[in-house]
Amino acid sequence: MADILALAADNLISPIVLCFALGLFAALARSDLSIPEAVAKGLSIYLLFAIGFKGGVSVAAHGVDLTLGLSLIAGIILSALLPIVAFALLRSITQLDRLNAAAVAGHYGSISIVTFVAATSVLESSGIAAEGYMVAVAAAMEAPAILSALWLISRGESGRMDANLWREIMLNGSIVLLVGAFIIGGVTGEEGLKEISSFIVEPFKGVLCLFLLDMGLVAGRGLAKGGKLLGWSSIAFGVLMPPIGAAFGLAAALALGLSLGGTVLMMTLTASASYIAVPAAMRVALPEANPSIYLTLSLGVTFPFNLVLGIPLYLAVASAVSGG
Amino acid sequence: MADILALAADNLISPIVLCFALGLFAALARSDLSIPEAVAKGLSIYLLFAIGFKGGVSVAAHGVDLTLGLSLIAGIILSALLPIVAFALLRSITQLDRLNAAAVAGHYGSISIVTFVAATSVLESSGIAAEGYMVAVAAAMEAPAILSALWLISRGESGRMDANLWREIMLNGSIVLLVGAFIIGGVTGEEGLKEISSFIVEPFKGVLCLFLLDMGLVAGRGLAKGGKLLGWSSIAFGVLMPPIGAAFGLAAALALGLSLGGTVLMMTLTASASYIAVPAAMRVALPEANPSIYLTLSLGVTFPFNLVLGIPLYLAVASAVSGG
Amino acid sequence: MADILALAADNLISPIVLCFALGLFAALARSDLSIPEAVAKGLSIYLLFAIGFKGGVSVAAHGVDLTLGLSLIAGIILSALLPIVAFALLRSITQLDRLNAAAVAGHYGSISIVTFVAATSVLESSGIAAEGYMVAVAAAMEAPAILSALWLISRGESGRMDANLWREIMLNGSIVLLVGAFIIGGVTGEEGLKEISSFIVEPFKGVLCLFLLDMGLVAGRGLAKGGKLLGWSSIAFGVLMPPIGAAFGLAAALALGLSLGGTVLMMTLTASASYIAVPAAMRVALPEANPSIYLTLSLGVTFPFNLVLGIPLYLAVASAVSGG
Amino acid sequence: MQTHTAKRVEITIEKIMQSRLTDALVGAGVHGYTILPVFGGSGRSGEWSRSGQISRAEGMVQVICIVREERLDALLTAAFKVVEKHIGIVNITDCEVLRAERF
Amino acid sequence: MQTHTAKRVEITIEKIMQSRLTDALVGAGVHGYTILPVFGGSGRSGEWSRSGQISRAEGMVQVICIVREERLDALLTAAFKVVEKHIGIVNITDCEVLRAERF
Amino acid sequence: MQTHTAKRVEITIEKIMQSRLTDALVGAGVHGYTILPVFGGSGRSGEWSRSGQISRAEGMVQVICIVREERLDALLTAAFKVVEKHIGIVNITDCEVLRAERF
Ligand SMILES: Nc1ncnc2c1ncn2[C@@H]1O[C@H](COP(=O)(O)O)[C@@H](O)[C@H]1O
Ligand SMILES: Nc1ncnc2c1ncn2[C@@H]1O[C@H](COP(=O)(O)O)[C@@H](O)[C@H]1O
Ligand SMILES: Nc1ncnc2c1ncn2[C@@H]1O[C@H](COP(=O)(O)O)[C@@H](O)[C@H]1O
Ligand code: NA
Ligand code: NA
Ligand code: NA
Repeated sequence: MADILALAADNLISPIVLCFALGLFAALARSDLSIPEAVAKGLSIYLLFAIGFKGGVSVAAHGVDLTLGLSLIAGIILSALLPIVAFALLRSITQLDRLNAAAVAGHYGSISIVTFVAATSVLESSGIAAEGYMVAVAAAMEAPAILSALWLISRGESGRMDANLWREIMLNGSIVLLVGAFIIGGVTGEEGLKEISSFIVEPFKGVLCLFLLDMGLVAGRGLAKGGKLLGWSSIAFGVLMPPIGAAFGLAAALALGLSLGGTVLMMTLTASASYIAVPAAMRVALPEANPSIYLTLSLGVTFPFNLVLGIPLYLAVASAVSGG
Repeated sequence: MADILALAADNLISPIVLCFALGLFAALARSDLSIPEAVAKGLSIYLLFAIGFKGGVSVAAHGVDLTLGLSLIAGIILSALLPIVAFALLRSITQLDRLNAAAVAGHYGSISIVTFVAATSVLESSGIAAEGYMVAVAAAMEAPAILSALWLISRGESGRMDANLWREIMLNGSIVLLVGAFIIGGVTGEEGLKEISSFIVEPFKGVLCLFLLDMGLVAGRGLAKGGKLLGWSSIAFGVLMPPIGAAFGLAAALALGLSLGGTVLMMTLTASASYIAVPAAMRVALPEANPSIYLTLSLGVTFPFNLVLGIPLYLAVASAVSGG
Repeated sequence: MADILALAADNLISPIVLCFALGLFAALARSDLSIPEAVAKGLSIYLLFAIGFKGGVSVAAHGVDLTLGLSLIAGIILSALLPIVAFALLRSITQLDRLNAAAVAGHYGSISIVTFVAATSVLESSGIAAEGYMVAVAAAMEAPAILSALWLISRGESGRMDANLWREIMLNGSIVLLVGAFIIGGVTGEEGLKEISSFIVEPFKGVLCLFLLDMGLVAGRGLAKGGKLLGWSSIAFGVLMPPIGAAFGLAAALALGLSLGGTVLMMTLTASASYIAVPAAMRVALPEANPSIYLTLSLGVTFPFNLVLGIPLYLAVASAVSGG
Repeated sequence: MQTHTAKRVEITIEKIMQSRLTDALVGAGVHGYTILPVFGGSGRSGEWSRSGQISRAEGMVQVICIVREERLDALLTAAFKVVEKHIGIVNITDCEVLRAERF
Repeated sequence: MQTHTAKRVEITIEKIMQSRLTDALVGAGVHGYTILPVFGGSGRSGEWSRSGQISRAEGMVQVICIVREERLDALLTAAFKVVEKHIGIVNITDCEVLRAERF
Repeated sequence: MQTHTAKRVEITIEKIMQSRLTDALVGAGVHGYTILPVFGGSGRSGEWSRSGQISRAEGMVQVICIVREERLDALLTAAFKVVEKHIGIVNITDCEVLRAERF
């Protein structure tokens, strides 16, 4: 416990978390500070490319094994399963109607890549290695949750999903870039990394800081606008669901025999909630659901929770369990 | 004197000044070269974040002392005082009416953070250290001049200022980012810096080059459009006011007992003129004042003057005075 | 031959080529992956600035000699001459009418700076030096081809060209930035480079990767849209013309006595086709010509050909000829 | 100058629906349209702005179609099917156009 | 399709005045508007463009409001108070809208 | 509020022609215009979009001029000379303006 607190305290004063806090403060104080949309998108492209590439290089170095395939399958199952857990929890502790509950639930099966990146960076600071292919697991977990959410709503009914939407989800920019960079990293290996490491390795953490500044701004503006919509029970869901998800992730990681680092990342993935791919799909397929609810919960409540408390918690628990 | 000339000549062929000159040339030759607005804003966010962070780290290393507080107070007083000096000078040597004179005067009490950054970079090249908290002084000097300018116009009258504008000025993006990064740097200290120095330290000067290219483009296009509006007397003001401001800054720095580097930075702050925060406030509070006049003077005349001649001059004078 | 294949294979799995392939794939699979326009423009500004600056530094180090002037003149002549060769080839092997043939021909006399940059980066990986002033040759070759193309159409007639267009072509942003950075690099030399090398040297290849990702996206979307317009004969032109151009470049390089690296770059310049400066000029001067034809050929066919096969081919041929 | 009467239809809709809308327009025989970016706005669903938006998915666009009067109904029917359940607004103005062969 | 008559008000104004304008609109009971970015323009105060602007403070935006005719005067009065001393232009067009319940 | 009748001319044209168009407008005595960025569009020359465009040269803009009726013909004549051979569309709407002294 003291360990967790020390870790959390350490984490709290990392530049990354402080930058997020600065953005949050600026937004809530109604400062006009903002990162241009194009720049924010550029930063996220950089992060996806770098994290994917490094994952691929690491797989190239350690070789492909059965666990990779099993981890992918586990990720897909978890992504499809967790919305059902989330839906049940939402329906029992909050006032949300079926439609909005399903929409929110979809977000919690899917993942937040920035939370994943933040966890990676905490692992690195602590000198803990992780399976490079966790990046591929992250990509695999983006979409299945969307199907679960739509299934929760339209059991029997049909027509929520069309071929276009299907393609948009599977080939959304983040997935293609992450998987593409992963493959390129795998193909070019250490040698490829050497050529571009002063672009994707050294400045990585600094770029992440600026990106989290933007996340803080966006989360803060979302909270200012959508916060009133959330009852206490919804907020409770937003902080309860991550540890529940993480417990599923922990179980899967233990079953798969992942390393300590891999376990933390798997827990982080299951604990995190999407705020890019899933909202976009929901706007198309469930336009009647209120975006302010699911976005504010995912980005305004769960994201900060994971960033500040969740990640150190998952690390502490995984260490304890792995007898570390 | 020979020293000043040598310094100025050296400064003249630094990549930073040459990039500014390139932008100026491109704009005056009506080339279509341009840096997208979003990228320029991204570069400025980078510069503010880096300079603030490094200032905070330096304060963390050297500790907080009384001079910090006194310097902040001195900065605020100078920012509020200089518009009155500038107003008197403008009314005596130029034809500008009260309204436009007050608007211009407000710009010269406030500061230009890029000029400050350029001075920092000259100091670094010369191996001269400066108080890290000068960044905070810069932030403190942004706003008071605006109040002085409005007071110059509306003595007695009222209604120029509303609560909204007040908040917009105090919480404008640049101030929040600069001060926020300063605090983050102060909290995380050397350790935080190590994590992100390959992002905010090593590439800093190169980013500054591109930013000054954009400044040159913008200044050049302003001159091409607004240059005809400026009489010779206004232009004379634009090059006379900086040394006058710098003299005030020098006096304050000596009184405060700042280091050589701190003295140069204080002189640069008082010598420089705002072209972001103050123009925005003036558009809201003094819409009848002509933006072409104050922007062209501040960005087209005073900024290049300080960049090319002013900074080496202030360094030379400060060295002479400090018996260096 | 085995050598060429080995080089090509090596080139094929370089991060740069793979990033281009990723972009191409994403576009053809209709993924929504995209690099914001402002970011893409920012990346290209970075590349132009870096490549120009480094060229200038290298000239400063090695001194200016007669070959520099002669190479510039050779570049200008080649740029003006190749459209005529291309026009003859187009009219004999494709169905294109005079107008579209002339428009396409203009593109092949001019150059693609990204192809040039990619060649530079292949040379660097192979440890082959090249004349720094080839950057200036590249700049000099941008415009003459446009005049040739317009002459091909309006022989006798007049009025295609006005003073405005003339200025726009000669002072287009890319030329001004490339030449300006070249001069700044020349003036500040090694010392200037040292100050900003962690911005323009170390991360260079990584930035190039992201830029080629965008090129792949744009080329792929162009192919998806304009590909149907191109008959097989046009596509044949798109892969035949580069080696023909390269042969002219080789002859010139031998006559000038360029180094192996310089020869490869000269071949690359003559082999590459413009997709920025020339299309813009054609939209103004030849609005009746179909942009889908010339853009798809230049960017969708010739650019990938040069990137993947052309550059290693030119390197192999130049090595063989120079007896290396 | 010689002009022709037409209708100017302005459809403000979520970006995510843009390609669905233009596909529907093309399906209804409307091949001419122009798409403008939107910075922000406010309506029954509340306020949003590009810089303050909680997700990059939220943006809107404005699709402008100039059509001959006789095609208006087909256009509106096609557009309505797409926008029906979604937020946004559709307005129609009378206008004149140059170069009638172009639309 | 069933449409309803309304007014389309287009206000071109400095970005710095945007929130003051929309606050005034909301104050006048106008909750629906769309904001378009502006690239550049020209008027009595001269020419400006986003790329050539001497300060990032100078940009403009276009605020478009679709309102029922009976609200027009309240809207114009509210807007006028904000734009009065500022540069910009306000124009009003007759239009038809779908989904009248939305505005 | 007091308004004045005027014409709203909307010209959608390639960005590369923008300065040629505005020069022609100024030449015809039209000093007031606003330029909007365009995301994408479709017409007889096919479809294009800012993100999918094969070259950065391809973008379009929308130039909006509010003019007094009596100046309309001079404006259209000047504009037509520029757009004649180029892709794009020109439409004109009746409108009312506040602050007639401004245009
Ligand atoms: N009356 C209106 N005038 C102009 N734009 C509107 C109006 N109502 C809605 N909009 C636009 O449509 C979007 C969604 O509106 P709504 O469907 O009412 O939530 C808003 O954000 C505005 O951009
Ligand atoms: N007649 C007009 N037509 C279209 N836009 C105009 C007109 N007059 C002014 N504007 C716009 O309003 C801005 C300020 O105009 P002004 O107040 O006349 O200086 C210009 O930069 C244009 O964007
Ligand atoms: N009927 C129309 N309605 C709206 N915009 C149009 C229309 N026709 C053409 N445009 C615009 O003008 C551009 C060129 O059209 P075109 O000259 O027909 O190829 C298109 O990409 C659209 O942006
Ligand atoms: Na999850
Ligand atoms: Na000052
Ligand atoms: Na060529």
